[in-house]
Amino acid sequence: MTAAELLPVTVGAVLVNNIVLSRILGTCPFLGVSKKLKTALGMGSAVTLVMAISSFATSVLFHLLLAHPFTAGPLKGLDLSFAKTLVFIVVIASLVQIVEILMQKFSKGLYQALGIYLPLITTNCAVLGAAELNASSGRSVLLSTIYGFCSGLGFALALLLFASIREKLELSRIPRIFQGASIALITAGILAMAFMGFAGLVK
Amino acid sequence: MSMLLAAGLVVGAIGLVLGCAIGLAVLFFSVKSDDRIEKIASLLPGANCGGCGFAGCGDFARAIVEENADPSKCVACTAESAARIGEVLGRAVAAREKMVAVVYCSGDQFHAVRCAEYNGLSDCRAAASYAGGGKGCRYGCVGMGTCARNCPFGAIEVRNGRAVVHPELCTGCGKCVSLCPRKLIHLVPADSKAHIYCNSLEKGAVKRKLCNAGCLGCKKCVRAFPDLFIATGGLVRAVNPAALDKTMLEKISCPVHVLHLVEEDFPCTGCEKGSGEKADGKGEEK
Amino acid sequence: MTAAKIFRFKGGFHPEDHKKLSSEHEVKTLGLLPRYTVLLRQNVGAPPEVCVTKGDHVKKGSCIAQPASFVSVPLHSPVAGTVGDLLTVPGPNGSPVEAVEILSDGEDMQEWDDRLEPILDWRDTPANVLKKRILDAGITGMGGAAFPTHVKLSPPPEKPVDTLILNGAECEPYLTSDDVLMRSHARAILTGAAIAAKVLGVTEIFVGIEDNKKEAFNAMEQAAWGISSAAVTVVPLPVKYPQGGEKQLIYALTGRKVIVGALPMDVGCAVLNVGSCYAIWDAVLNGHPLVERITTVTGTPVVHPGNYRILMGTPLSAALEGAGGIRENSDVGKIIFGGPMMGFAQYSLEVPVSKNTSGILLLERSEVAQFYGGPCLSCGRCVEHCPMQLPVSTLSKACESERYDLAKENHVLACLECGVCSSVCPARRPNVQHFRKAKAELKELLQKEKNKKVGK
Amino acid sequence: MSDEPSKNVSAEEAPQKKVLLPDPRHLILSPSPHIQVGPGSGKIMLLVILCLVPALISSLLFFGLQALRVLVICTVSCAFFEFLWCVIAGRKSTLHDFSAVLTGILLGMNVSSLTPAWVCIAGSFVAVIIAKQVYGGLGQNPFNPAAVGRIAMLIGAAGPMTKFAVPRAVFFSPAADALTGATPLGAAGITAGMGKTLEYFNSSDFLWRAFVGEIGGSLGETSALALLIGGIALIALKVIRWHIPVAILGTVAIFVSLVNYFSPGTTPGVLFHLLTGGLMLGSFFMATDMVTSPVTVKGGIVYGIGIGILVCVIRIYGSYPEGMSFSIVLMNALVPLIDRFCYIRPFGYQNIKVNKIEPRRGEIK
Repeated sequence: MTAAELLPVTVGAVLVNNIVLSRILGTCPFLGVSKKLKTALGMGSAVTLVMAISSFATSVLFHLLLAHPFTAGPLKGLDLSFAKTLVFIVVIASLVQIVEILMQKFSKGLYQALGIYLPLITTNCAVLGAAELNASSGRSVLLSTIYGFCSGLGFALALLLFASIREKLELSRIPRIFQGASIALITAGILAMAFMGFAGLVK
Repeated sequence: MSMLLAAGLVVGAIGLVLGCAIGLAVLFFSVKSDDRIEKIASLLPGANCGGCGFAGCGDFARAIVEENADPSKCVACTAESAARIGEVLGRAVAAREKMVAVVYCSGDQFHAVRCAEYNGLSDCRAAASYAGGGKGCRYGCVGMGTCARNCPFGAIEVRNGRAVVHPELCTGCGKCVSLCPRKLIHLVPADSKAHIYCNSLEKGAVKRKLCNAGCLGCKKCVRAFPDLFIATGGLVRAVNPAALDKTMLEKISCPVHVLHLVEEDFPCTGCEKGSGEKADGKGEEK
Repeated sequence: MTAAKIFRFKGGFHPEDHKKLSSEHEVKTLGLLPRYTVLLRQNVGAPPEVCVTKGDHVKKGSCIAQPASFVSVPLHSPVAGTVGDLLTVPGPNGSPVEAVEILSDGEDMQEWDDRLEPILDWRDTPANVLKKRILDAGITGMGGAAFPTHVKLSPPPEKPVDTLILNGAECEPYLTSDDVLMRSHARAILTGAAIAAKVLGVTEIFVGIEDNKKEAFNAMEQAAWGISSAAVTVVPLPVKYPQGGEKQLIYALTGRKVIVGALPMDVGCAVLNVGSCYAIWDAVLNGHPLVERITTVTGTPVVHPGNYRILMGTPLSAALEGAGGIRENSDVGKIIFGGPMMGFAQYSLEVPVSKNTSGILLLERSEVAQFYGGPCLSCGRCVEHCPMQLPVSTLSKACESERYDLAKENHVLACLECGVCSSVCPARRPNVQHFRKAKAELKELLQKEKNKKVGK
Repeated sequence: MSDEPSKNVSAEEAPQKKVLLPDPRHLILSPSPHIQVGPGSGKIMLLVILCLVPALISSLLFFGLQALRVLVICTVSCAFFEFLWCVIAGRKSTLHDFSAVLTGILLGMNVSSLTPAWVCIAGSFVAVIIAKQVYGGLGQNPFNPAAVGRIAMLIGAAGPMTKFAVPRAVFFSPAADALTGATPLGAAGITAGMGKTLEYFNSSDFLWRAFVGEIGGSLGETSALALLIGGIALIALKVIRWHIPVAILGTVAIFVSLVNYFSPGTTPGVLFHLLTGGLMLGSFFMATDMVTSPVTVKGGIVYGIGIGILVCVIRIYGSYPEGMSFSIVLMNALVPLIDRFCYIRPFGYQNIKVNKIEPRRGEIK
């Protein structure tokens, strides 16, 4: 694993093609949970955790079962790569369910604050997107886990930035028709434009 | 073994394994919660106005279920939603008499005299300690709209420097009553027809100098209908505003027109007494 | 005197002090007026209860109101005359208050009430007798907050006081009443301070004077030699508003920081205004209660700006007439009781002078500050100049959108209301009024919380 | 008459002149500080525009009428859009605080003199409406309007934005091999890529030329001398604090010298980077825009260092030759966080227990 391989995975995932701001995936929790900085931190860490584990699980499953047709055993010659998305969704859903139960037990406050957005991570396209990207780029299991973790970090960074801006906007006198989601979308748009500055950073 | 069957089997196996993992997690870590709270919270108006004395509708719903607080304390919810809450709880809910807020002052910028130019925050509570934003009468409505801004139902409007409550919009949550620094806003039964729009306890002569729309305490109305009006200091208060009607008012014919019908409460376009300056004085219009 | 180490506090600013307007002229005394309206509430704490009825005859300095509780001081008649009735008069801070009306006799009938006989050998009279005299003379702080002096001089046993600080800083622009008092009565002030030190049982006295008042500094230093009973150190302070604030003065002289929400006695200090010390001297050695004070009547519109010895209860119109009224072509924008930074704007000429009226300031309409609450540019000038180093811009925006929980988290309760942030704000925002409102709202919410707890 | 005339002044003593008293009805009643010091917000914006004048003159000098065209279009369209917004929103026009004019001039300085009119107008629309008025006008916007406008133009209309005019030869003979249509930064990037030696860009002749401003590039980016004059005037007039520009320039200098030390040949020397591109304009006029920069001095330094690092990263490693506007907007996004962590501890601070109070909605104007 040379530096040339590692760089696009780490810096690429966090800054250059950030999962939210460049690839525009997972925008619904991005807009939904960024009202308060504390809940944004909670959500960011939850999504990073889920993305790391799900990237690991999905890439293991991918390489074992789906990447190439079966070579041994009774199912010889069976190529299941078409079932990739289905398997990924099932894995991610159950992982999130387990994380939700653990969080309800251990950090009640965060569970209350995240509310509907925690189960929403199951259908969160950022998590599924990371898994799909790993599969299509055919990275090794370790690399795709790192990629999952880093894009989770990218998601958390973008969410943190966005939540702190929205908390500051709480105190400004935004005209009534722009309050709420519209100002959030405009701010996210400007942030995405700024992140395009990193284009070409990683060859 | 056809392709489809194999695929189904493999994915099924993965689903089974993960299902068991979830089952185990539920077994060890589950936490029980009561779902009636959400149901009641959705029935409440959700305006978080605080009329029930709790922090908001969610808090009130929790109190209804856990501390069985009385649902009729919610002033803003309609009769049939109160009945539906009763069904969820399984106990009868007493119907509430509908109350409406009213501002007991008719001294807008055309009637009330200004004693100085005010330059500072356009907020009643802040201006109250600066001689009411330069207004002569120290019982009168400051007219900078703190009640109008904070009314969760948008029922209060400031017109010509005086707050006016629209009875049809007002649900009687009472938030404005505690906000007004001059304690001008009172909750009255919804069907009241006329009031005496003044709150100043000063003597008539003093009021005459500060505002020509104030009640002079001439007690004409008390003499006409002794059981419906009582006089306290320089002011007369209508005891049972619901019993009044147009014919009675003509019979009393209040000299200063401070006793008038609720519909006529909207201020007249202007007469000579007030100095006509805007509420914020000479400072640049904010 | 060894030059004591001076701690410089961060923040504050240097407004143009206009002291020349009134400091050159010599102190004049206002003539006798036919009618005085003495304010009932002239002190922090409970207002005293009236103990005379309409028509009683009183001598100059005889008691007309008894203290209602421990934190309250008696009230004395400024002149010999007959008591009028109890009427409501426009008060200095914007709302009408009660006042006792005294109709004075003729010029020659004025003679002091000799109920309090002078104590000449104060050095060996016991401390509580002296404290009783300070209470009977109705002495309060004369800087801005009229806190009863005898309460300040009796700290609870668990909070020992080891330093007495005299506040001669007078950092407010335009005002020179303390400066003139120090120049003419330095010895009397220090004697008063020595008496207060004896009551407190303190041996260390600091006198803080801003070093733009050279004459006063020299006069106080000369007088300090003669005081044997306590070690008096006169310290020149850097000229910076608000150097005279309690917390800033204590930090400048002793390096101790009064934490947010605490009192000077928590760090072992007591702060007395120079005027109060002079009043203590007058009460103990001459037996005169506090009925008169030196007030600066100043401002460009005034014909004869200067310092005047004014009796309590003199209405504002009489004080202005004593100073020659205003010039023909002057358009007066504001009349202020106190200094331009922390004073109260008045809206009527009937407001009577009270014990903490350190100045009567008239400003032209062009000189007056116009607040129109423009949007905050978060330029940071207010944060840079705030003597308490509070996050002022966040506080101002939070108070503007009525987020008092956010204001409390950012320490709005620690605000001195010194006025620096509103003066330097380019967007002309009324920050001080925002914070004053936030404090009132938070106090009310706290009260509601307490009632709810009691109610449950 | 009392015996000592000077000692006390009785009320009847001045009978001949009627004593004049102010009319209480026209007194102003307002909260406590009654005096104000320092310029208003409108005057501050005017001072910034004044300090931009030397740079304006230099751009007109080198790029002639084309520069004037771009500047006029940008300023007028910015002012027009703000006026239009105030009319639509039904509010009193806020043109008197000159912030729209300032944004227009800064936007004009950020683009080359060959920019077509429609790009300027679109950029002004984004800068004034989307980056400022939508957030509620002056003081409420988290991002610097001029920088957002410039990024929108750079990404939206990449083609017309990268054509640069050759400066008129005023002080030096026309550069022999000046690559027409490319800024020195762009050229340096290409040559470094091709591995050619960069010593021309470090030669004293080129550096003097860049200092005076006779190089290709957008209007405000060329003459470092004029911008320095304006910047130092701004600091002297106490309109901005010196910490942010010094932090930016210092960080760029350190970063570039480190890169040159470890892998020479990837980028020209420190002076080249300081004098070319939008660095001078950005650090003195755009990064120090009070509304979008941190409140405290400590925060300003962190903000400046952040911008410095981002500029170098984008210039050296990124594909865009000029990273100033990107880094300003990125650091503006971080300002709320910086303000949260770089606030000063109040005088005599002790941890006050914080209890939750229900916030009351509603705005006091």
